[in-house]
Amino acid sequence: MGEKEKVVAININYDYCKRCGICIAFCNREVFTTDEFERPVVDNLDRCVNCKLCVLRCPDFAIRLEVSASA
Amino acid sequence: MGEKEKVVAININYDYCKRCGICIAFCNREVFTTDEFERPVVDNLDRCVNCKLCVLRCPDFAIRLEVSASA
Amino acid sequence: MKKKWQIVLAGEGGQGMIVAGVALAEAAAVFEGKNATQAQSYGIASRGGFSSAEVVINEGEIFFPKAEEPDFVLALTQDAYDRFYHWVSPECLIVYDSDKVTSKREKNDIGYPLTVTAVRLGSEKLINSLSLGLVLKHTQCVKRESLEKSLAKQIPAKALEANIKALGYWLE
Amino acid sequence: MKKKWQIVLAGEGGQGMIVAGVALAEAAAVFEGKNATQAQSYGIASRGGFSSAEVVINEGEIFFPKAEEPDFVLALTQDAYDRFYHWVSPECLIVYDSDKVTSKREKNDIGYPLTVTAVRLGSEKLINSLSLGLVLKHTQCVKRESLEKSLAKQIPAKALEANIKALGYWLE
Amino acid sequence: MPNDKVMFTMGNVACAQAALDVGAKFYAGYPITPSSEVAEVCSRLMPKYGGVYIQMEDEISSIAAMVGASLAGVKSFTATSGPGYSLMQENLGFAIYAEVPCVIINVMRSGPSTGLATRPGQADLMQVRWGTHGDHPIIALCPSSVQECYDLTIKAFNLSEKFRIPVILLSDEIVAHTRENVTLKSPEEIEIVNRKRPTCPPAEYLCYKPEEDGIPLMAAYGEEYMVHASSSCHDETGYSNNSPKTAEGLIHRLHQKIARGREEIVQVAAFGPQDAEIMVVAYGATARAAKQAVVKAQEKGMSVGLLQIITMWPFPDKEILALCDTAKALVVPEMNLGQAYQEIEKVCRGKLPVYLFSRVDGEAIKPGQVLTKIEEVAQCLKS
Amino acid sequence: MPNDKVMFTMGNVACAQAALDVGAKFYAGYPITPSSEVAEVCSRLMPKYGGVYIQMEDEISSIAAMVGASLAGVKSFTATSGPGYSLMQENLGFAIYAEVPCVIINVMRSGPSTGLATRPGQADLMQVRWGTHGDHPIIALCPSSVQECYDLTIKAFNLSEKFRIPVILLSDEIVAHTRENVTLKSPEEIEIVNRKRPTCPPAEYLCYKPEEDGIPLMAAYGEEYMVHASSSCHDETGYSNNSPKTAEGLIHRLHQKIARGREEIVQVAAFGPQDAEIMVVAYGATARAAKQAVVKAQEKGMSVGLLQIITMWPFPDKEILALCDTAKALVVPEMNLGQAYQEIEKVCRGKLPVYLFSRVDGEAIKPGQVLTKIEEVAQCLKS
Amino acid sequence: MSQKLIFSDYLAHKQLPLMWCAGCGNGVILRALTEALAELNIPPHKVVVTTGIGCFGKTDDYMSTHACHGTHGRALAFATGIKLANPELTVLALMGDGDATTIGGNHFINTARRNVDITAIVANNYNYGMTGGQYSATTPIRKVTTTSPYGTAEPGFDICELAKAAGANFVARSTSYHVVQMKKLVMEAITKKGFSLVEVSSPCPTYFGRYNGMPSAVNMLNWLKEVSVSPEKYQTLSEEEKEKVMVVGKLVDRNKPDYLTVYKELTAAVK
Amino acid sequence: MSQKLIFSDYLAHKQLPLMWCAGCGNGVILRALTEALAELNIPPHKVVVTTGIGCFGKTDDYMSTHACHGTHGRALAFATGIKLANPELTVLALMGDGDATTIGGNHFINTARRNVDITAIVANNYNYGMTGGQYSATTPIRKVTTTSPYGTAEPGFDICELAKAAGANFVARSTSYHVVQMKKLVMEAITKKGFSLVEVSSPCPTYFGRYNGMPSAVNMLNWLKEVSVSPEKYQTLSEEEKEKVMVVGKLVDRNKPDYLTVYKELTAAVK
Ligand SMILES: Cc1ncc(C[n+]2csc(CCOP(=O)(O)OP(=O)(O)O)c2C)c(N)n1
Ligand SMILES: Cc1ncc(C[n+]2csc(CCOP(=O)(O)OP(=O)(O)O)c2C)c(N)n1
Ligand code: SF4
Ligand code: SF4
Ligand code: SF4
Ligand code: SF4
Ligand code: SF4
Ligand code: SF4
Ligand SMILES: [Mg+2]
Ligand SMILES: [Mg+2]
Repeated sequence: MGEKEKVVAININYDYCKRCGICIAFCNREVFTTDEFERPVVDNLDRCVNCKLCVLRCPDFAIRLEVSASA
Repeated sequence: MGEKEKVVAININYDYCKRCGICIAFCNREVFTTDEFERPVVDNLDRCVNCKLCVLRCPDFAIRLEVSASA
Repeated sequence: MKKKWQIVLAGEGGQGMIVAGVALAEAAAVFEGKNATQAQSYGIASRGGFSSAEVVINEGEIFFPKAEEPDFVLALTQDAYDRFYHWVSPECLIVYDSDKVTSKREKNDIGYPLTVTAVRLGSEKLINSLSLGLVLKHTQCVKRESLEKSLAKQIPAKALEANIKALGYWLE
Repeated sequence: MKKKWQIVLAGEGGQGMIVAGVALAEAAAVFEGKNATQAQSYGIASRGGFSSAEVVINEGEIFFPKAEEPDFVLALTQDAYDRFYHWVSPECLIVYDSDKVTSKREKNDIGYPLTVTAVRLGSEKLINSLSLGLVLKHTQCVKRESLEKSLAKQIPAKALEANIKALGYWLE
Repeated sequence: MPNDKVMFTMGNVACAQAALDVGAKFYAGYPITPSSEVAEVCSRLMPKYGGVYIQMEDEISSIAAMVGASLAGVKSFTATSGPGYSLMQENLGFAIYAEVPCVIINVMRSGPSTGLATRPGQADLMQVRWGTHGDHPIIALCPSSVQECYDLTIKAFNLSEKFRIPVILLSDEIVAHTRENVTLKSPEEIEIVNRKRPTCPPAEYLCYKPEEDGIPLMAAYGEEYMVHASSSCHDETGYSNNSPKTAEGLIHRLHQKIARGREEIVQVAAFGPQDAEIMVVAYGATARAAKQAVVKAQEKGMSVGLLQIITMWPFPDKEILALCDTAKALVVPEMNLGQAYQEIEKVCRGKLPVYLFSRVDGEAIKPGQVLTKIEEVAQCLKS
Repeated sequence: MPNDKVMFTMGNVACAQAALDVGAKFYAGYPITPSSEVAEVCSRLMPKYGGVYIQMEDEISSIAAMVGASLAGVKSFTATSGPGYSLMQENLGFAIYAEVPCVIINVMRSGPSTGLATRPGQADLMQVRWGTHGDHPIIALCPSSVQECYDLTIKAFNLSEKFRIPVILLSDEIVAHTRENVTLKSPEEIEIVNRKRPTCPPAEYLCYKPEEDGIPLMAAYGEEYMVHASSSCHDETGYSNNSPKTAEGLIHRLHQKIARGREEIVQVAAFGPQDAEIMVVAYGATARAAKQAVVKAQEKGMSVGLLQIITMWPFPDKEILALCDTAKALVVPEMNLGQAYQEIEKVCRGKLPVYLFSRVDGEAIKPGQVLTKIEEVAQCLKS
Repeated sequence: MSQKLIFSDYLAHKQLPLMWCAGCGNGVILRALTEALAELNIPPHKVVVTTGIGCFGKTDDYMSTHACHGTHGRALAFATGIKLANPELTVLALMGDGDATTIGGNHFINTARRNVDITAIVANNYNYGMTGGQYSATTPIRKVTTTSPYGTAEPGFDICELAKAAGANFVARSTSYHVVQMKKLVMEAITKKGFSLVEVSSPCPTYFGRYNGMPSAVNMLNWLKEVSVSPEKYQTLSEEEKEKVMVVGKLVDRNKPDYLTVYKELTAAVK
Repeated sequence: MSQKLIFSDYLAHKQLPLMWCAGCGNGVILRALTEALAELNIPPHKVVVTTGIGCFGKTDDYMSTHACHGTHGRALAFATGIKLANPELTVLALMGDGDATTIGGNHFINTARRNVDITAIVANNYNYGMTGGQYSATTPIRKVTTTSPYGTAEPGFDICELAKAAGANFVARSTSYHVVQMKKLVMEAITKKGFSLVEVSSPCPTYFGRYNGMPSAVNMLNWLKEVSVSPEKYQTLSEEEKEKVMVVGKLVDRNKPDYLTVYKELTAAVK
């Protein structure tokens, strides 16, 4: 599963997000960048390889990947 | 020290002795035997090699060796 | 016969006074349908120090389960003897182990060579059955058969015969 | 000038309201020789949840060290606002962070864009000094110099300049 | 299984047997004189009754395991004495706050501290009432005979299940180690109360929502009724909630549910005339000495009766107050410096004099001593 | 070192500073809200004062280490709150029984159990009196201001050294975390009491032989005066002794030494007229609210005064009884269900009515609430 | 339950957002745990979490399973009673390092020895987060905390070594960085009969991090990434190198029978 | 003190005879300990023994040194306070297996970790002698005790392994049979700076022995003699053989600085 699917959107729940910066720092594909309040914003959705690490590493359940099967 | 001295007497304090039988069972030289109340009595003083193990193993501080320097 | 008995079996931890007390009380309560209670005093379990069983046997209700005014005290050690002789009533019989205890009263003190007799009968552990025999001998608070039955409950099968023998030692 | 001030700085854990409260009270007690007390309410330390500092400044003795009848409330979150607006006296001024709080009173409520201003000044952490500036602006309960001195005691040297600037932001 | 019959045994054994008979299936404890026989009996019999015995690493974990097992739906208990009971104080507060039914058999010995570990005492009454921090209610029952050990252990379980509160069976070394006949109850005779269970659809269940009697229905871990037990202030869902209203409501409810059940919980026993001139008030082993003393005093023609306190907490204040109508004085013998005495004296203050007979040397109070005190008081009353 | 000067700080810091100023050189503790600042200050300052700070693995070991250090001759203390204090009960009994001077700062929060961990409460009064098993005396002092935190901590150490008993500084979350000015004492000003030491030849020293005041002279481990501290019943040598006489003598002596020192130990403070019609009796943070209320009531022309309880245990019964001569009613505001109230009511029963104002929602009692209660009571008195 | 469960079935959604600080490792563990439970498809009502007091001890408030939020340090003792009373339940003890090895150390070693079928998850953040960052039994020597301003004078426990010496059946260590591994280890631990431990090295940026040169979660995760080595790699290191790293992975995996199995066997004949 | 001290200088002669049962190993340990103290020539008034509650916990009553006979399981916590308050003292914590590893297990591992300069001597008789022979945390699995009439369902601790994992500087095991070795190990333990442990396998013929086929002290000493092997010998055994023996001798000997040394170093600059 996982990598087989394509990520069509990365949703960040800003009510949950505490701006810890983890997703930004540790996405190997540099998908995220920040806004003026240091919140993560998706910058390079295309680079995302659906590794889900940002989802699992987010301490606040704030990231959700929207995928569409690409198989 | 120790083995150099000669044991001239083995005193058993019967007020302390609880008749556990340890001294009797574990003296390699079989120095002790028992009386009718199962108390240890010195039977073979001559065989004693002053190893002091009975003294150290007696749980009740009941055995005292009397030694005279033989050097 | 007396209606109420207050009996104390006193010695030191390890001498089996509590087992003896239980046997005595059970003889009355279970095998004779009387009221009986057994209470105990003890120091640090199983290692020397004063230990005693108190048995109360009564036809009627027993309010206080300890021997407040003993009729009979068995004392196996000097310490045990010393704790009782000065306050029990002059009528209270004190039976003591003459191998270990020095009597201090003029009347109603009786010594038996309990330790030596026990050893001679095969083991110092028999001292509790010997003691029970003396209770029977001097009080008749329960029947011998009852006591034999209750001893059978308390004492391991292989040691029973010797104990029954010890019980009878001073009764025959 | 008012003799007694009861001031509440309310927000959530981590916003530095307690540090601000201490600075304010120390400005009065240490640097102006007045009587002052500072008390606090907080949830589980350091992680969100309601947190507030209460400062009482008085010329005379302060019996009760909490703000029973606040003259001034600073509310940085809606929760903080909601805990006060309905029971403080109509004269009590409520200053709130207009970036986060919806006002519910007709009178004596004043909003300032605290969060956005703090971020613009370089860090959200400056919110506590901005808040103190608003206290000064609306109450004059202590002198600005005193507050600058006491801030210097509370705040690490490297952050001090930015904080002093934030303190003055709405005063100039 | 040994039921419906007479057993000649000691108080501790009767407690254990009662627990098994009333359906306890979990015992967690740490041995301590003079309570250890309870553990020993359970280790032997629990498997026979399909339950589990476990010896924990200390009393803190013993009470914790007991509470855990009870939350998992199993009637649970433990036994201990002063030092162990002191260690249980923190988790006892949790059990009270989270309303976990369970029974603690506390066999009093002579304290404080290690004290006289094998001697009797009655000096833990006030600790049982107030030992853990925070305002809290408690139920404690004091047996004075082996039969009462049996009967009151059953009552302890029933009250704990009904009111969802730990109940202390407050025994003492004398009662615990006295052997006498006890009549056991057969399964048909025995009254068994079980915690009230929810019947609504699981999704609607709120695990700390009280019924009209102030007591929440209780489901067990593993059911679809979700249970959230918490030592923190919690609302009806069981989840943490710090609001002042919730906090106040909870504390008040915990007290009120017991206050409401008072008549059912509070038990005293009359012995002899209850309108006598001198009334002895006693409990536990001391009540036995008092009975004997009362009988003797009556034989001497004195007007003396005994009120035995069975429920120590909540305190039987009404029952004691009632004595003030007819009695001229009360006598309170106890193996402490006057712990029940002070409660009794408070009730009777200004109404009649209360006399304490206190003994704290690790020896039992004797009937003769109580009698002497009665006679002294009678003398006082005359002059 | 920061002495002889005014400090603007919170109650907890004042306690720690007082302990250092009075000569404490050992702190062992386990952090808990709302007491942790005491530990934090000690960890920072102990080395400056030549002492040792250690954080133990729990509160059981914290009190044990404190007791050990005190027996080794060093003034020692700890700080905790309800849950931790509950865990200390067993070893507290040992400290009392072995007569080990030490100070426990107990900062009350809102219980029971974890409860509202950051909110104030005053519901541990009775636990402080009765928490450990067995009959035992205790001393407890309640500060109501940062200054009193400082002064009473000093007093706590002095009483503990003099009477050889653990003293509880019974603070509360409000007092502990309120910052205000406190005047520290200089080394010259400060009154320091140290345990009385033996002067006889070492061979003659009996470590638990009381002086005339009932208090044994105290040597330290490591001296030629041999010290045998025991949790078991012990005679004058300190070695175990189970005789009833020894047991009784020891329990009585422990109580009598405190009873004898009562006048020195018991402290109350008067605020406003003491012969007013309505007297408020309060302690800790609540006394602050009461003061404000009394002032306001006076402004309204009412006859109201305040008696502040400083020494909670032994209870100031005489001082409260004295109020009954002139007052018409007492008002007791407290953050619990009436723990001091019931003691006060007991003293006053039959003499005058006592009214409780109780708050148990984790919020501070406000001056206005006390005032309202006073007004209600005034109304009652009129009608 | 025939429907496949997902992580969010184990969350108490009403309680979100989480109250933990920004970047706190606790949420990461909660995520891995709920993912693990979902993958094992254990219905929430068959799960009981027992928690202590502490930041991580708040976890029960975010979960939809049964919960026993008891007293500080006693989670394993409550868990023992629960498991023995109803062996069908999946019982998880969620503890901070203070809970597990400071105040609760005795329950930790004795539950491991007894081999009760419980899964312990320890969020080791090397300090007491909840009470403001004091040192705990796992704070490394010389590290600064609120109560060791000059550095901690005591070495910290190796929790895994302790569990191993005490007798645990399964012992593993992971970190908030190694999220995929963490989830797998948690699944294995839950599946394993007997006592299992997963220690998770978890950032407390607010205190431990801030006092020791790692003020942000990102700093702390970088640190965890750097010091972690696998058990295989660890074997190849010199003693000196070993001192500087942290082994991450499965450390003990044995199959001693659990308490209840032995108890049942020994008492089988008793009736 | 210029005169050479002998064992009896450490005895409280008035308290003799000992109250322990016939053949109890406690007296043997007391003998070895007093011999060791004498040989080290430490004056009695420079020695403090802290004891818990138990048969072995009664040891203080037979000694002429200073004593703290505290509560059950807490001997090491009292000892910690004593040692830190007066580092000149020789502080010995004398504990039963219940004291040390059951109720007191947390103090045991944490004191070892902290490396406080205390010598712990544990008389391991595999049960609670004092309260009538119930099982403890060291009772071997399946052995019978008063509260495990069908056999104990839990494995017992290896106390020495536990101390090692916790961080003790010195760990050794001896038995009441190996009296000369015991004395030497106790001397080494006392001399060693930091936390040291000597576990002594010690007969309780009255309970553990009687319930498990060794009713007399002689039976028990024979057993100890048979199962004991040296650490060197142990290395050569197969895993299966290892299960059946008990290693006796010095097991850990390291020189990590003790608590007070580190504390003093870290705070040296603070004034
Ligand atoms: C008996 C007791 N002592 C102390 C406390 C205070 N306390 C609450 S949480 C905590 C430490 C938490 O540390 P840890 O277990 O590591 O969890 P963390 O907060 O770091 O996740 C302490 C000391 C308490 N609640 N109960
Ligand atoms: C808090 C507490 N719980 C229980 C006891 C009862 N108790 C006294 S000694 C003991 C066990 C002793 O075992 P151990 O430490 O192995 O010493 P031993 O008697 O075997 O030498 C127990 C459980 C106690 N004194 N205090
Ligand atoms: S799924 Fe992987 S690649 Fe995609 S944003 Fe998250 S971390 Fe980056
Ligand atoms: S990891 Fe989560 S909480 Fe942190 S910045 Fe990214 S979305 Fe926000
Ligand atoms: S000294 Fe040695 S040889 Fe002599 S009697 Fe004793 S054990 Fe036997
Ligand atoms: S070893 Fe000691 S106690 Fe045992 S029989 Fe010999 S002399 Fe007596
Ligand atoms: S204090 Fe530390 S452990 Fe607690 S929530 Fe904050 S970061 Fe997490
Ligand atoms: S019970 Fe066992 S440990 Fe205790 S004295 Fe007797 S033999 Fe020794
Ligand atoms: Mg932690
Ligand atoms: Mg043992």
